[in-house]
Amino acid sequence: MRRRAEVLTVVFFFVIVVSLFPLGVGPEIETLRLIAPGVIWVAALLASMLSLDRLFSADYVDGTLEQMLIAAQPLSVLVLSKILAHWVVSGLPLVLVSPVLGMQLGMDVESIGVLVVSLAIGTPVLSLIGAVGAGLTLGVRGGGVLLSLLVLPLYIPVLIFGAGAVEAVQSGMEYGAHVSLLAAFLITALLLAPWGAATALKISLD
Amino acid sequence: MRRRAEVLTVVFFFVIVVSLFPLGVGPEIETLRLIAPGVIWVAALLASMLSLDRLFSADYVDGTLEQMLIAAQPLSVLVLSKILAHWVVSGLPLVLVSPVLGMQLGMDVESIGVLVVSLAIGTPVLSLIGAVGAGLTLGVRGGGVLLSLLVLPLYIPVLIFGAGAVEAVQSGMEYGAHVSLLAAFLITALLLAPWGAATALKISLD
Amino acid sequence: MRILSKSFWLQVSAPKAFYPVAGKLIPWFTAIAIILTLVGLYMGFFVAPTDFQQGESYRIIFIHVPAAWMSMLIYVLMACYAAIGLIWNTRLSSMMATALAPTGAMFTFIALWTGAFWGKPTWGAYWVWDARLTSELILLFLYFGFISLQAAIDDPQRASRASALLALVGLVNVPIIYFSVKWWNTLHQGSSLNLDKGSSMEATMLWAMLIMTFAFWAYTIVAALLRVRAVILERERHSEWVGELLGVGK
Amino acid sequence: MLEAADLQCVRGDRVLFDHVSFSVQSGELLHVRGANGSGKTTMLRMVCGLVSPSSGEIRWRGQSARGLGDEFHKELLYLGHQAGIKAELTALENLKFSSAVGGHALDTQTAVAALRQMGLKGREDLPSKVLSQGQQRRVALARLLVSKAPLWILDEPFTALDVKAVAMLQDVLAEHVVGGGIALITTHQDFTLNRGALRALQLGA
Amino acid sequence: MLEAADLQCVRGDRVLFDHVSFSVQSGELLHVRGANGSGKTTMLRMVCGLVSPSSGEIRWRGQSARGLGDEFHKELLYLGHQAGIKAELTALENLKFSSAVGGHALDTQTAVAALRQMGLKGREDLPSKVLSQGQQRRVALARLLVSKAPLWILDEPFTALDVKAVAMLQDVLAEHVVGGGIALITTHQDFTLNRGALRALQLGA
Ligand code: HEM
Ligand SMILES: Nc1ncnc2c1ncn2[C@@H]1O[C@H](COP(=O)(O)OP(=O)(O)OP(=O)(O)O)[C@@H](O)[C@H]1O
Ligand SMILES: Nc1ncnc2c1ncn2[C@@H]1O[C@H](COP(=O)(O)OP(=O)(O)OP(=O)(O)O)[C@@H](O)[C@H]1O
Ligand SMILES: [Mg+2]
Ligand SMILES: [Mg+2]
Repeated sequence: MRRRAEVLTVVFFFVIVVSLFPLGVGPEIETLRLIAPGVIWVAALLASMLSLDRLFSADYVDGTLEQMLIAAQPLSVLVLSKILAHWVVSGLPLVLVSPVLGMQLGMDVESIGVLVVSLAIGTPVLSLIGAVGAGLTLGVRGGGVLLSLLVLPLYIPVLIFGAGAVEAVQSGMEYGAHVSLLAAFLITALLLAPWGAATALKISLD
Repeated sequence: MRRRAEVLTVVFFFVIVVSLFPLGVGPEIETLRLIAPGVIWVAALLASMLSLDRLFSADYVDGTLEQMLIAAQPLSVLVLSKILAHWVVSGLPLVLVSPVLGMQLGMDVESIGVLVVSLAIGTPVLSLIGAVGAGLTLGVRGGGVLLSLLVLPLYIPVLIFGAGAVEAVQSGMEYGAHVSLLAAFLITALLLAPWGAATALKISLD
Repeated sequence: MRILSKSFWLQVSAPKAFYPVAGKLIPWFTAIAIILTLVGLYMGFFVAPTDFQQGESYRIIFIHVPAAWMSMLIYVLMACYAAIGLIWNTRLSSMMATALAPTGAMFTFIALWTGAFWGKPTWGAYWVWDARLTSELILLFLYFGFISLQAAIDDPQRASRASALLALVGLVNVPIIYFSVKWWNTLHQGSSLNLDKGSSMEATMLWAMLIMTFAFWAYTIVAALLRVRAVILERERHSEWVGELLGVGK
Repeated sequence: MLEAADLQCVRGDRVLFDHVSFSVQSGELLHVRGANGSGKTTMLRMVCGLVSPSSGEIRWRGQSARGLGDEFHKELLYLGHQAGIKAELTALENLKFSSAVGGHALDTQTAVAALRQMGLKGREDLPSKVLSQGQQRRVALARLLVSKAPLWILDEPFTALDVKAVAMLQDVLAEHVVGGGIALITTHQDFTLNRGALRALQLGA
Repeated sequence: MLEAADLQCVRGDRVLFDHVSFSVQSGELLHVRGANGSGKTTMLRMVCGLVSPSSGEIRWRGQSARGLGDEFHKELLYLGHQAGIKAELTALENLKFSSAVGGHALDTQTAVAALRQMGLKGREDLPSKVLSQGQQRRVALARLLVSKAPLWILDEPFTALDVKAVAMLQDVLAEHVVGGGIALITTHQDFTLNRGALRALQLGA
């Protein structure tokens, strides 16, 4: 029930961000199509960030995090489940609505397909990387923005390849390379991020 | 001192966020110029939202808010000062760096001027509106999200006229109307929001 | 052969012991830095021939390239120190990481700035959103992140451990910078120094670049040592030896 | 001086308390007693005006407290379960901030003196989040030493305090009462006042 | 069974405690005493492995606790100053959630039974933020009734509890200890154990 509300907001957020650009760009469908992948991908980054600082902070304040650290199951598993939850509310919705947004911005079917794939592979990476940042900035002055300062630069490669894949297919080029690089990111992140985030949490609670 | 660090971080944040778009959209300067207003205004919306749920929640949890309610000076004054503080860290930095960002995105001098003006008038409105939402959703189940659900729709007009003004001057049209409408928003918000937020707080603490 | 013994390093790597050692090293490296810089600049600006297509503007390369190299190298070095500090929590290595960050940021900025300056004549634009340029910009942000995270945490122990983790995560960016010219068709020109098929550029140019690089190296060492001494005093201010050093009777 | 007339509080679907009336004169301390959940905190917050009674009213110097508004708040000092300590501020900053919010600014040496008296010497400039529970509590209680408000309302002031601190707080309370002040407090520890008039109000069955 | 060997803790630039050693056998309760800020909480968190000692080590059944890792955590129940109660969850949800995090899921009737025993009958489905301080504390303590961990580490378990609750908690502790368990607790209230061996460790001068 609470989840559904959250997902709703995120979707809502996307629609706003994406519909803000025709405003600036004007209705020329040509330009719209041109910028569509970038816009949608940036929206993905921002959405992921918006919810990031709420990833651990509540548990930190009310002491649940301590309990997780001394729980019988390994911390990284608990962290991974939290990351998953974060993706479900921040990433997944975008993957689902992206076809609509794509059409709204006049993308053709094939590019939309690639867009969805790239988002499906890319957005989990965002949540994974973000978790590490969230762990590091826990209980730190000026947390939220510092967090984004740390995380956004690391998001950029994902953005480049994600948007790159779609632009490639739009300009009739080969996009496999981009997608497989994204996949590589995902695997690396899956292996390292939970451990990294767990370490970060241990550090911030010591 | 701490404030200054915070503002600096926010400035970095904006620079990064705005740097994201060229990465996603591609380096063609004329496209960038077209989307620039949308981009920068989205950044404004984000910065405001990112810090909104932290506007009262900390004071709520640690009991400072109770103290404010029973303080000798009227609540709305205290609230207004908090709103001001929020704007200083979320809005003002953007107003200050927006010329740089504008150049980065290849805007001409006149549009940059309008951009700065629209931001200077528009961002305080965001903080003011946001405060009411923050007050209402205080300590509510799934707060942060509900907050954005309440606030985003109210932000939209500001964004439309703010970005609209810049886009108007870019396409050589009349922009005075947009700006004066923004000003009207600001005045109304200044008159109503502090009182509204104060009432909201009283309600959520009873 | 004391140099090779482990105990020797353990001794030296104690801040108390390292502080005077650093003090002794500084003047030497300062001298080296100054001399190499002068030689390098002379070779770069007077000995090296004028480029037939770019004219004189290409001479920026003698600042730009070494700076760019250092920006990446220092980051790697910083990350290594930080990692050592994180794993074996040796105080000194964390301090070294802290001391290196600002210099790295500076060289990154120089690379960006000279590059942008160079871009105008060659590409007709100060800035293009090209993969290499962007990744270098990210490197700058990573340095900023490292510095501001450390500034934001009160407890120095926690601060260095947290920022160490950040430095390690950010390490992924370095290969991206280096190989960007290979991976994307960038405006930026590719590596002209490769180990397999020698170098494609004039010998004097190459030498000038290498000498400048070593000059920057020496400068980095000086700056790092100076800063690390300050950091040591700041963090160990309550230990007796610092007390004696500053003549504050405990 | 402070009167509660026939207060009733309804929470959700249960009547928390009903027909509660009392009046406290200056020089008296009212100890509100009762089991967990009997409504002590709610009662105190009601007196402060943070909770509005479903019936009955609070009178201060004969006038309705709600009507007096800030007039009443000026004379009131309330410390709840939540001490209102900000983790990232130092002890000193916290004390200054809280009394600034309360309405009167403090100069540094007064604040430092108060903190010292609360046994926080040498801790003034540590961020509060590294302070121990009891020390944070002491930072909050330091406000009592610098306050001129005649009406003190303290919810569980003794929690997390060690024996010495408890004793000194009891003295501070006695001083305040003997000096013509009024205090409403709750505590589960048995509590005696070595000077001044101690009265008790029992809530709940 | 639980041994601490020559523990030292440095916080910021001050040595909080040094050369602290103790060993607790099953059937014993160790009451860690000391003034505010003497390092009790830090000590307990150190035993849990939340704070790493600057020197010395913790041993459990003869092996290093850090080495044992989750093996040790399985046998450990820690309740800190922060009860880990989520304001928006109900009492029941909280109990289930916290013990799920702890590692073993609870079925509803066990949980409800535990809450009833803690005197929260009829409050099971209220969101915890409307519960009184003491009631929230009780929700947290309900975990003791459903836990099978031999090692209990409780930081100020008696705060905010009324007299009845304190008595019943003391019984629960006695039961646990007599049943071969171990408990480390801190409290500023004077504390007696009606059965089982009570030992004390004094921190700070
Ligand atoms: C802000 C803009 C620029 C940035 C951030 C930048 C960054 C870099 C970096 C990081 C390197 C070292 C990487 C390596 O060793 O392969 C490098 C090398 C180099 N850059 Fe740039 N650069 C910029 C602009 C330029 C421009 C405008 C030119 C001239 C057209 C240029 C020419 C070179 C050359 C010749 C090298 C040496 C390549 C080699 O020999 O390995 N750069 N630059
Ligand atoms: N919405 C609600 N529905 C039902 N009961 C409620 C609701 N809100 C509050 N309550 C009850 O009101 C009481 C609040 O009591 P209060 O916090 O004043 O207790 P207290 O006397 O301060 O207890 P303690 O000694 O634990 O601090 C609790 O028993 C709580 O269960
Ligand atoms: N960074 C730091 N610099 C200086 N002192 C510190 C720092 N961090 C913690 N301390 C001190 O360490 C102590 C922490 O003590 P701890 O919380 O364990 O006390 P405690 O015995 O639990 O006290 P209480 O009875 O109030 O709960 C405090 O005295 C605090 O001032
Ligand atoms: Mg209460
Ligand atoms: Mg404690």
